[in-house]
Amino acid sequence: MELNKEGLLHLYRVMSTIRHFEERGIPETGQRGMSASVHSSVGQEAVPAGVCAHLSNEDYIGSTHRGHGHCIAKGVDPKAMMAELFGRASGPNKGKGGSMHIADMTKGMLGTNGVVAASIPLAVGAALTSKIKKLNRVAVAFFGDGAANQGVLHESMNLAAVWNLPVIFCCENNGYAESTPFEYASSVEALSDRAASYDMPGFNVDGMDVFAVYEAAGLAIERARSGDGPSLLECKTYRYYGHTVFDDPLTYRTKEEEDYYKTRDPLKLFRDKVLPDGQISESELDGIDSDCLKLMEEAVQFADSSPMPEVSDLYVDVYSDYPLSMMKRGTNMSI
Amino acid sequence: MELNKEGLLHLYRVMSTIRHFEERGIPETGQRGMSASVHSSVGQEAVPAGVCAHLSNEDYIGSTHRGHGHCIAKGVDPKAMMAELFGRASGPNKGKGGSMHIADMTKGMLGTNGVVAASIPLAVGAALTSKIKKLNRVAVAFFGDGAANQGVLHESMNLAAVWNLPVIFCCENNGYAESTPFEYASSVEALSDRAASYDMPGFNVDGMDVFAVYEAAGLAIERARSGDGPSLLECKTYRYYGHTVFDDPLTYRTKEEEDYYKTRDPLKLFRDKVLPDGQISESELDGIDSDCLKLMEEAVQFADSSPMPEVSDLYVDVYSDYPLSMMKRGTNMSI
Amino acid sequence: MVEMIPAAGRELLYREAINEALKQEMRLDENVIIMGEEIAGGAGREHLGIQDAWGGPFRTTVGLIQEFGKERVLDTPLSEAGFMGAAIGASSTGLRVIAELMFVDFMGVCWDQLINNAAKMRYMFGGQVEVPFTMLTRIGAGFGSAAQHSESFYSLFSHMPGLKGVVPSDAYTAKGLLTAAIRDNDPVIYFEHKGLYTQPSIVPEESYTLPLGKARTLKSGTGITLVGISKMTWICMDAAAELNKLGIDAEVIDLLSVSPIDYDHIIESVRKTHALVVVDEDTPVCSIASDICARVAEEAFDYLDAPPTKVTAPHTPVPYSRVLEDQYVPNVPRVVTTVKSLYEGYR
Amino acid sequence: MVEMIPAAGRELLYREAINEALKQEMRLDENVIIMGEEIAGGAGREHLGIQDAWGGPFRTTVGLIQEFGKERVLDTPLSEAGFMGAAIGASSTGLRVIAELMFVDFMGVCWDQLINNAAKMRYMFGGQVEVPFTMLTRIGAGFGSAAQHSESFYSLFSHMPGLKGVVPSDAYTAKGLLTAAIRDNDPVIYFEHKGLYTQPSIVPEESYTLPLGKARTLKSGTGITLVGISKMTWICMDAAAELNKLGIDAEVIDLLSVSPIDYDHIIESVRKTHALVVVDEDTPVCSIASDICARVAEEAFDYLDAPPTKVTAPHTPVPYSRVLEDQYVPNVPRVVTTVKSLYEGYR
Ligand SMILES: Cc1ncc(C[n+]2csc(CCOP(=O)(O)OP(=O)(O)O)c2C)c(N)n1
Ligand SMILES: Cc1ncc(C[n+]2csc(CCOP(=O)(O)OP(=O)(O)O)c2C)c(N)n1
Ligand SMILES: [Mg+2]
Ligand SMILES: [Mg+2]
Repeated sequence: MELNKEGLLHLYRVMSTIRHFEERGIPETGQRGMSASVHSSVGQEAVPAGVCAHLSNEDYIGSTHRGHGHCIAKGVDPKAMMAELFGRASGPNKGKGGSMHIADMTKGMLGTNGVVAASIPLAVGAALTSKIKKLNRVAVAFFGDGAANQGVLHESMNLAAVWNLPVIFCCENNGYAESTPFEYASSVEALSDRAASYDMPGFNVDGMDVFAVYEAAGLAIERARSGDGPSLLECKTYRYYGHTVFDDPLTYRTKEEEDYYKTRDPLKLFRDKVLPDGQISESELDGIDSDCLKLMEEAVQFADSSPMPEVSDLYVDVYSDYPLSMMKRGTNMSI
Repeated sequence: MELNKEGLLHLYRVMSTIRHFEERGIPETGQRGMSASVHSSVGQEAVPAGVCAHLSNEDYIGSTHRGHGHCIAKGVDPKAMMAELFGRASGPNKGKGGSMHIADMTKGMLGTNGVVAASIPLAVGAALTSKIKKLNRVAVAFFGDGAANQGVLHESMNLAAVWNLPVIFCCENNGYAESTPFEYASSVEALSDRAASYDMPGFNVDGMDVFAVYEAAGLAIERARSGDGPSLLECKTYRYYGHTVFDDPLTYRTKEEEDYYKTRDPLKLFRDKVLPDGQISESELDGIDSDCLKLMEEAVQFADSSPMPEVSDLYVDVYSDYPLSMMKRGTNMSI
Repeated sequence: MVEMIPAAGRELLYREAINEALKQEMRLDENVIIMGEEIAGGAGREHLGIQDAWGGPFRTTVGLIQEFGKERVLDTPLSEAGFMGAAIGASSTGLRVIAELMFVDFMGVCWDQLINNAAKMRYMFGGQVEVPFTMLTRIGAGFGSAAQHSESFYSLFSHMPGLKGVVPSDAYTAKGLLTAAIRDNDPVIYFEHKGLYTQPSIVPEESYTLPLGKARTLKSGTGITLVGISKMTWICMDAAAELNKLGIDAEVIDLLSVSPIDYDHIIESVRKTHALVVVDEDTPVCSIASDICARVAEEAFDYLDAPPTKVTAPHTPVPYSRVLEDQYVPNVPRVVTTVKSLYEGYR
Repeated sequence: MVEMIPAAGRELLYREAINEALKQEMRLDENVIIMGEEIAGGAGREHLGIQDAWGGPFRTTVGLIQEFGKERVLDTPLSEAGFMGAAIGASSTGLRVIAELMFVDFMGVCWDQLINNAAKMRYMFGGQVEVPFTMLTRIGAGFGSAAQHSESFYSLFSHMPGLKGVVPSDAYTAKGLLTAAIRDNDPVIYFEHKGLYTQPSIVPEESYTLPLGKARTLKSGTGITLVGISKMTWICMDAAAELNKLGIDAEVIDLLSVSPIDYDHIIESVRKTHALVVVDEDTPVCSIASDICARVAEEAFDYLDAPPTKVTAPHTPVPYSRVLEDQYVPNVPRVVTTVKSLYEGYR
């Protein structure tokens, strides 16, 4: 995607959609008693928006427990996502997955994932498919600063480098893994420096600034697409809320820090950078915000009016082919 | 240990013992039908000798499938080791472990290990014990170039750095993981460069030269002992034989390469460096070699004349406390 | 020997009982340390006045860092293989480490350390080492957390020679079994159930241990033996109350340990009741429920009037949507129906 | 449907049958690729004239790289979590990946990828994805390889909804089941037994599949049902021959699949023979053997004349010394003695 007017509006729309989805969808999900494992990406919108602007539906991403933003940026329908959060059959996962497993194979969205770092090698695998089948697709593995300390990341980065795969390792460093500060848990100041361990380029960018993300991601993705192999992209960002809705982040971080990052809000930064130029007007952006507000209203209505899965769906899609009776055999299930 | 005459002779004796243990013990083990999982460290003697020269019985090491050298350098009795290889009750593991699990807790030898990289975090744990109990001990984790691509190494190095533990990560880079060349499997040329990912020093030394190993290990161990935390030490070395006795290494490497490394044989290099000095005579070293030859003769005899475990030992030492009947319950064991 | 059911006294929540056991053992033995993700929280931020953010994701470790300091209460990076391995290594060199795996669903990232080191070192080393390592973890579905945060994988651990495992069902057993696990010289996996944290029960103030490997009978009866595991014990108790109304006098056994499994206790009961239903939240194949049924079938064959039977989750991952998850976990009606049909078929 | 036992024809070794199935499937479908440690060997050394060093640690992948090239035959770094995860990711995006875990003992380093991704993606994603992934691995004790290279952990895989598993017992089933596994659209774990590689049996030259989830009867009999798993099938056959001499006519079933388990086949047999012994090289608790015993106890309760029984390894790690290991693995005398004592006790 070019950053012409249309492109700029697209970036803003993606960020605003994520923001509105989280702000509306998470409390609504909570009200429906399904919020235990829902993680807000408010504050982090610039990363998925800036990265996915370079991707088509054919490209793949692997995502995390904090993955609504990735889904939206990759083109997954927010209405369907809302339905998924509400546990409805009209969700992309038919209500079987929920927030931590949203996938949409038609959009190259290989799933949010509840196990930290577990989706990273899946993205490497998608890149392998592209390479072997000569599809010219790239894959992006999103993960957090906590995930950076999981062994499978190390293995995946080495493997991608050895096989020269078109994959971008995109770390959303929001400073915390649950309540554990990044600087405590990590032995390096910049995770992007770890790229050197795999002889790949490391980019370190301001993850609150969608333009910075867009630019660096563009380089990394272009590199991958032209056959020059993987990169590591660290985006320094921030989550405004707690790890889940249940925690009070002020037990482990300061108000000052929160306030500071809010001055660098990605939507605000976007406005600050773009509006002076005159190409785009404030009211156009306000218009996008109200579109998004409206979209979420529709999404909630769509989700609420969608049917629940049939109880018999419990047994469906465990395998593509397996005797149904074996799911229940010896269990004394009542359905 | 100081490198005075006594120290020098010790280094040579350790290397010669390892050499003779492997050259005699492995074929003898094979003749007793127990060679499937025995790995020779001939060619690599300088690394355990040079590193362990800085360690006492109180310090800990974690080792690998190719661990006889580590055991010997750490002071484990070669006779008992031979007995272990032969599956005898007089082995340090009472015949239950064999080559890949030799341990001697009285010597701080935390076990050779059959799972690649699995002993690395054990050494980190031993370092943690030392730190918490203020024992001033250090721990060394030995591992290979193949192991360097296992995730648990990454996790262990980060953890050791974060907790500032007295542990040395000692990579014996012999150029191969089974038949897989190092340069194929690793995305960096020098594994020691990966130290930067954990903000720890990385040393890269000629692992055929016991003096180079001794010196670098000394720095790393001194650092650890004085509370300055972990280091990564890569020793470039070579194994003369195949991965096990069953493979022909010329299927994956060249005769030239083998010949080159043999010109850099660690025992020969030692002689070349030390003899011109005049402090130590050729016959002293030859004397050590014949001591070692004799020792292995005794070891084989000791092992052969040692009793096998009692069959009932099968059930012993699974737990410190567990109903014995539960080991057999529902199995229809005949003993 | 302490009673398996306390008579009277102070009540604590399950979560508090765990916390009390941890504190008492850490006071008693300075070799006991604890590590895990968020077990204190906000680590390294003392300069900001932050010492303890959470006290554990389920607040079982609250107050530990204040009392025992950050050398003995260690927040870890998100590196389960690394820190479990380190915990095992430390446990084999003089400490007694308690390490927390936040949810049992994540076992796969550290399974190698558990099965190839913790479980086998003692044996492989010919008895040279003891590994007094306790792993705390959490099980249980029913919270809308979907397939990767709701498992009850204890059977996989039971399968492994060298590991022990306990499944406390209330605050009393939570404290007694945790104390025993910490004092035990073998690796013990301690399975906390997410659905029990806020349940109160009588818990003596002083420390006490409950024996590892022993089940307890919560209700005597002669009509059928119901075996519950962890929270399923209370499903069994409620089912027993329902069954009573139907004239069926069920005996309810609370398994408490998943390794060793107290087969003798169950078999003794079945010899009296002549029928068995095991209620297990885990999936059915190669499960503890099937294991117990098999053992009873073999060792109490001549006493059984009806086939040994189980009520379990189906052979599927845990679904997200409530309408599906509600069906997933065994419940009272399923147990009652199963017992009734056994009665109809065989009595 | 192909026969479960071939009548006549060319013989191949088990190892060669695996190799042939791999080659035939890779010829048939260019989306099939294979990866693992040393599956070719000497990777990246073409300039030294090295293209294929080993063809797999047990020579099951010999010749593949010559025929299919290094894009489809990938030696991997020693990173099982990484490459299994990549294999699963590739299998869900258009390839059919066969990936090798050198020994099943190492499952712990990649278990998370297997259970949380491969096994659950299809379900969690509401059926949006298929994961035609095959993992080859090896089982079996008896080779002096001690506790970390001798396990037979299939029960852990059977427990997991979303995975399938097969345990071929000879060259014929090795080829037919591997072909089926590769063509199957679900993750299939293929357990090779180290002790069978050099065993010959009749193997048709053309490709064929054997059904996943189906057992086969190798010998009919009326006196007792013996169920063997992988190599244990041959222990059962030999035991049956011994039992014959004692006038006991055993039926021998070769399990072939560990998920789904062909309970129906076994139950049908037990309805005829009225007795069951399962012979399993794995340890006993929460094992396939206990699972089958439980299922038979429940579903063939009224047909059993004797308790469903098993002959297994003990609940210990695998010891190194031959004198111990010889006792560890089930053998013919143990099976015979077990059957005899069942006969004495119950007939
Ligand atoms: C393997 C594993 N360990 C622990 C957890 C529990 N957990 C969920 S999210 C999380 C923190 C992740 O931190 P980070 O990677 O920085 O992502 P963020 O939440 O900040 O987006 C933890 C510990 C998990 N899901 N998986
Ligand atoms: C986790 C794991 N994967 C695979 C193996 C099989 N294996 C044993 S040794 C080895 C190669 C190890 O290479 P390296 O670490 O370089 O040590 P070296 O043999 O060269 O001393 C492999 C692949 C194993 N034991 N453990
Ligand atoms: Mg984070
Ligand atoms: Mg090597």
